[in-house]
Amino acid sequence: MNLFASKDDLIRWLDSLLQEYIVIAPVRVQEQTMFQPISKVEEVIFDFDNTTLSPKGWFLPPTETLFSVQRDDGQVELVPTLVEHDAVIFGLHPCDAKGIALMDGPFLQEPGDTLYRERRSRTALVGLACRQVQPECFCTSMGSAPDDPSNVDILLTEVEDGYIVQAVTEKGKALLPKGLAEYKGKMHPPPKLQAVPTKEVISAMRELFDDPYWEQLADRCLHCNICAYVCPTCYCFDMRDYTDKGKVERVRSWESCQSPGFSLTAGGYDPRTTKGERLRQRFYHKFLYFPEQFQDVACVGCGRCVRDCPVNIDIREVISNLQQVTEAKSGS
Amino acid sequence: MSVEYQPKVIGFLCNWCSYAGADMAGTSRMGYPQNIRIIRVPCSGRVDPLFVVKCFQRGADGVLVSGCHPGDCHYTEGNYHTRRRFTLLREFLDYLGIAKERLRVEWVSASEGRRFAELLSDFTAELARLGPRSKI
Amino acid sequence: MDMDLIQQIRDKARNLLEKGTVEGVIGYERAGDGLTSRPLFAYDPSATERLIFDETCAHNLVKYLLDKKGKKMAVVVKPCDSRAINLLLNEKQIERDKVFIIGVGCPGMVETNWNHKSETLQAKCRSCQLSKPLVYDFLAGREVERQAEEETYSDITETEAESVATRREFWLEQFGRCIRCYACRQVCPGCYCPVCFAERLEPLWVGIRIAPEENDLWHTIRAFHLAGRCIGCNECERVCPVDIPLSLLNRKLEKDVKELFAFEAGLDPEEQPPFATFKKEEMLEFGG
Amino acid sequence: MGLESPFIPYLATLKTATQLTPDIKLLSVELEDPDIRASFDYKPGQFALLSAFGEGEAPFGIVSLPLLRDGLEFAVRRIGTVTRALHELEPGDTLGVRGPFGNYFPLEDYGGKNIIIIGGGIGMAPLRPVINRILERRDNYEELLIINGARTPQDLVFQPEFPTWMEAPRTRLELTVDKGDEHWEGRVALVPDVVKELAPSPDSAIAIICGPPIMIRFTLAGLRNLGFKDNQIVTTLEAKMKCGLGKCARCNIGEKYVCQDGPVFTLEQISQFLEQP
Repeated sequence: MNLFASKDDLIRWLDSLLQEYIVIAPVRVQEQTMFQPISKVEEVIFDFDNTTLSPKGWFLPPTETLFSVQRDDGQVELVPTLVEHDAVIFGLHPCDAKGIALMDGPFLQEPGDTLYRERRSRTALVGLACRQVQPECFCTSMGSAPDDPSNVDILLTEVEDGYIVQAVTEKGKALLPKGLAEYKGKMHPPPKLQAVPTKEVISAMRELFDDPYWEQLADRCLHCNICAYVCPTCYCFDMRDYTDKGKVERVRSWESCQSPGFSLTAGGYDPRTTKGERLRQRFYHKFLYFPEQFQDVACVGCGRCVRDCPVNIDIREVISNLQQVTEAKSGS
Repeated sequence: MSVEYQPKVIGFLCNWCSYAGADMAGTSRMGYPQNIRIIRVPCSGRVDPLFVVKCFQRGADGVLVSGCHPGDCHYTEGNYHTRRRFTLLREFLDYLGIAKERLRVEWVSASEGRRFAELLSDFTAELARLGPRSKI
Repeated sequence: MDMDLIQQIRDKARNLLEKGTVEGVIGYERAGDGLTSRPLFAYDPSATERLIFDETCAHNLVKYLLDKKGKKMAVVVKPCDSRAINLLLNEKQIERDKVFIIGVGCPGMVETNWNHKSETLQAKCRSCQLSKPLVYDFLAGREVERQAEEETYSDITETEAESVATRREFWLEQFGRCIRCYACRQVCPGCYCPVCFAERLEPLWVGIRIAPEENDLWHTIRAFHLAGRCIGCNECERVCPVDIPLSLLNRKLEKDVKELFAFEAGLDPEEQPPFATFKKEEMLEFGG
Repeated sequence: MGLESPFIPYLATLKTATQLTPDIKLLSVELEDPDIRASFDYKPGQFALLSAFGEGEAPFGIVSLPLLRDGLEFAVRRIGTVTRALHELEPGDTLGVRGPFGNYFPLEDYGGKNIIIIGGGIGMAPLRPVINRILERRDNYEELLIINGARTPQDLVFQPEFPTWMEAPRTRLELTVDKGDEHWEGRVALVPDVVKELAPSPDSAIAIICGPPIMIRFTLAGLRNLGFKDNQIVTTLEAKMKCGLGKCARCNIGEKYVCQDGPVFTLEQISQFLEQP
């Protein structure tokens, strides 16, 4: 049963959530839209294109302390970081919710990542269906949809005078305020998106590994980390100790396969030395290695990398180029 | 209860003149503020601006770079490069919000023990007047 | 679009490839959005038909010459980008006889994002005084009469007029947004150290934390390493995904270097850069 | 609350540090918690991540055998920041251990076979427990040939053990160096050349090799020339590893995660990887 909340209902509800939870919601920061913990409901923006960074940072922060090292009289104690608060992420689009579901693959597989798992189980996801899509969006080609409720606890869909409220999970039901009326209006069809071929190409990935295409594509690649850091599913990280004024912490931070030194060992050995090999890793991890391990492609079609790549390496174009290469190969 | 604020100073002193000058200040018991941690470098020209920025990042209140007087460099011209580099760096750090008074570049010869002691007292007093740096 | 200019670029590029004068041509093609542009590497004469040039071709293609060392390449160069050629010649990073420079007369670049093109000229173009590239082997199009505003550095002087504390707060807020994607470094024609200080582990300069205090060190040193070397293409600011105003750093140094040393990077490949030289009788007020 | 974080190492004490070569130390490490010490079981070829607190973590093959309960041993070559910090530890100091991780050499499957062990430099480290396990169960295996190479005589890693290895039944230890010194009377030759010269037979044999990439490349070619099939050649891969848990994706090569799927692979398996290490 779908419920209905007026905009006032929604704001009152958010306000009440703020009393009990950390609420992470899209806010404006300078020219950016970011998911950030809010202190009051007025900060929240409801109408936005995909945020600059995806909400993955709540579960895998750009930087976090895994544990700190305390020394007392020669005795060493390792003090783990604890997750202390329940949280609600409000307003995430279905593609971003799918991104989180995909990250569950590596982080919840045994041995589970304790911090990730704690945050995941103590965070409720309140999704916001997309009434509009952007030219860079292609979620429907990646197994999601602008109105996909499958990876959130509650899905909100904006209608003329308020929001349709779908409680998807028990966790979502428990979070909702009492007394919302049933929604009896009509459902709006989700906006349409252009299709990007995916499945056919994925099956051909193995044959394309040594294709000169990768070096050609990498010619213009700058090997910055923008695509990986804006991506809702890129999850590579680095770990090192951080010391400051005698305080020692083991820290992990985002890292990307495009970085120099990503696969370089201390002994000086690096399996990937050319630009093409580095760039290829990004696409193979998304479209071959990840699916082999977790049965789904590591792309949700949010379009952030398309939007932000300084040299227009467009993942959709890569997929269709690969399709052309495959066809040319099978044709010859 | 008020603990008197003690600014933390890092001093990069060239081996040939300024380090010897500091040494002289010490051995002749001229007495200078103990807030300084001295790092001996072969030449003031060895001091990479990165060293200075890193000191500030890790909580130094002031940084002193000191070498031979222009014309007296053991390597002939190292300190002329120092002069150019740090003239620009002081401006730049000031622009980034680290007051230029916190970075001093001084020429101190091996015989200027007294001058070293005096300028350090002066520097420390100035830093005390500026007060602790705001977080980072 | 100036089709005449584009045809000249295409003809020249085709000619160079057909004759084998160069192995490849680095130019611009239309981006996937059908509106903006992106770098194109043409190795086959047929690919030269994709070359374009218009007010969206902001990328400084000179950076790519560093990836193609040892190969003879042609590159499409705007007047501002030509300063990067001079910089890299001065620093012995490229060889003049390995580069064929297709210079272009430039109408100025507009602000663009993927699938968005504004009418607004980029700030660097509003004060650009160059009517044609400083160095080229072939000039496509015409010299452009410039009615440039004078570079007054008004935004810099405004920042300078603030208090030290206000500036500190401002910059920490800006650097606090940084996600250390290093796009500013990767796009910069002056950033080519084999191992960047930011990646160096011994000694370790930039800590692993992506946090304001580490980002602050990164941005301070990134900018300062380019003091007297930044040629003002402003690509770093254009590519920054979180809009950190990097030109406020680069142009502050540009302004000070001009005032202190009467030097501008990339104007003359033979001129000694400010940190490679000195005058004995200068800055005598400095130090004791 | 959930289980202990898999990122938190066990605390351990450095018992002894023995200089094996000018840049390699043998660290003998004891886990502090007696229960964990008793349950910390591993096999030759598995690795652990050692923490030098203040620097970070790095992966090392465990070079001891589990039955020797007096400690875990690691051969650490000073090569970067973590290994420098590990070298600077003194007996009694605390370090961290996470593991054991990865797969191992399936020595049970090699019963009744001739074993050829080929190691170069620090590459001998993961092979040491293999040799000692074979010697411990000597009757299970046929001939054992060990070819151990290093740059110079003083870079040969496990010298104190050479007499034991040489005196073991049906065991031959062949040492070689790239460059001798005034005391060296042995071979001066590259490992691949020694393999060629000794020409071990591929019949009912398994070759286990580890060493620098260039040595591996030429040794593989030599073994193939002698008629070794790819499934008779086993190696342990070096890859960038950070988490050891198959999460950080640093050691991802092709469809494999070296920290979980490896580090031990046959050449046959490696040749089927999409991306070649």
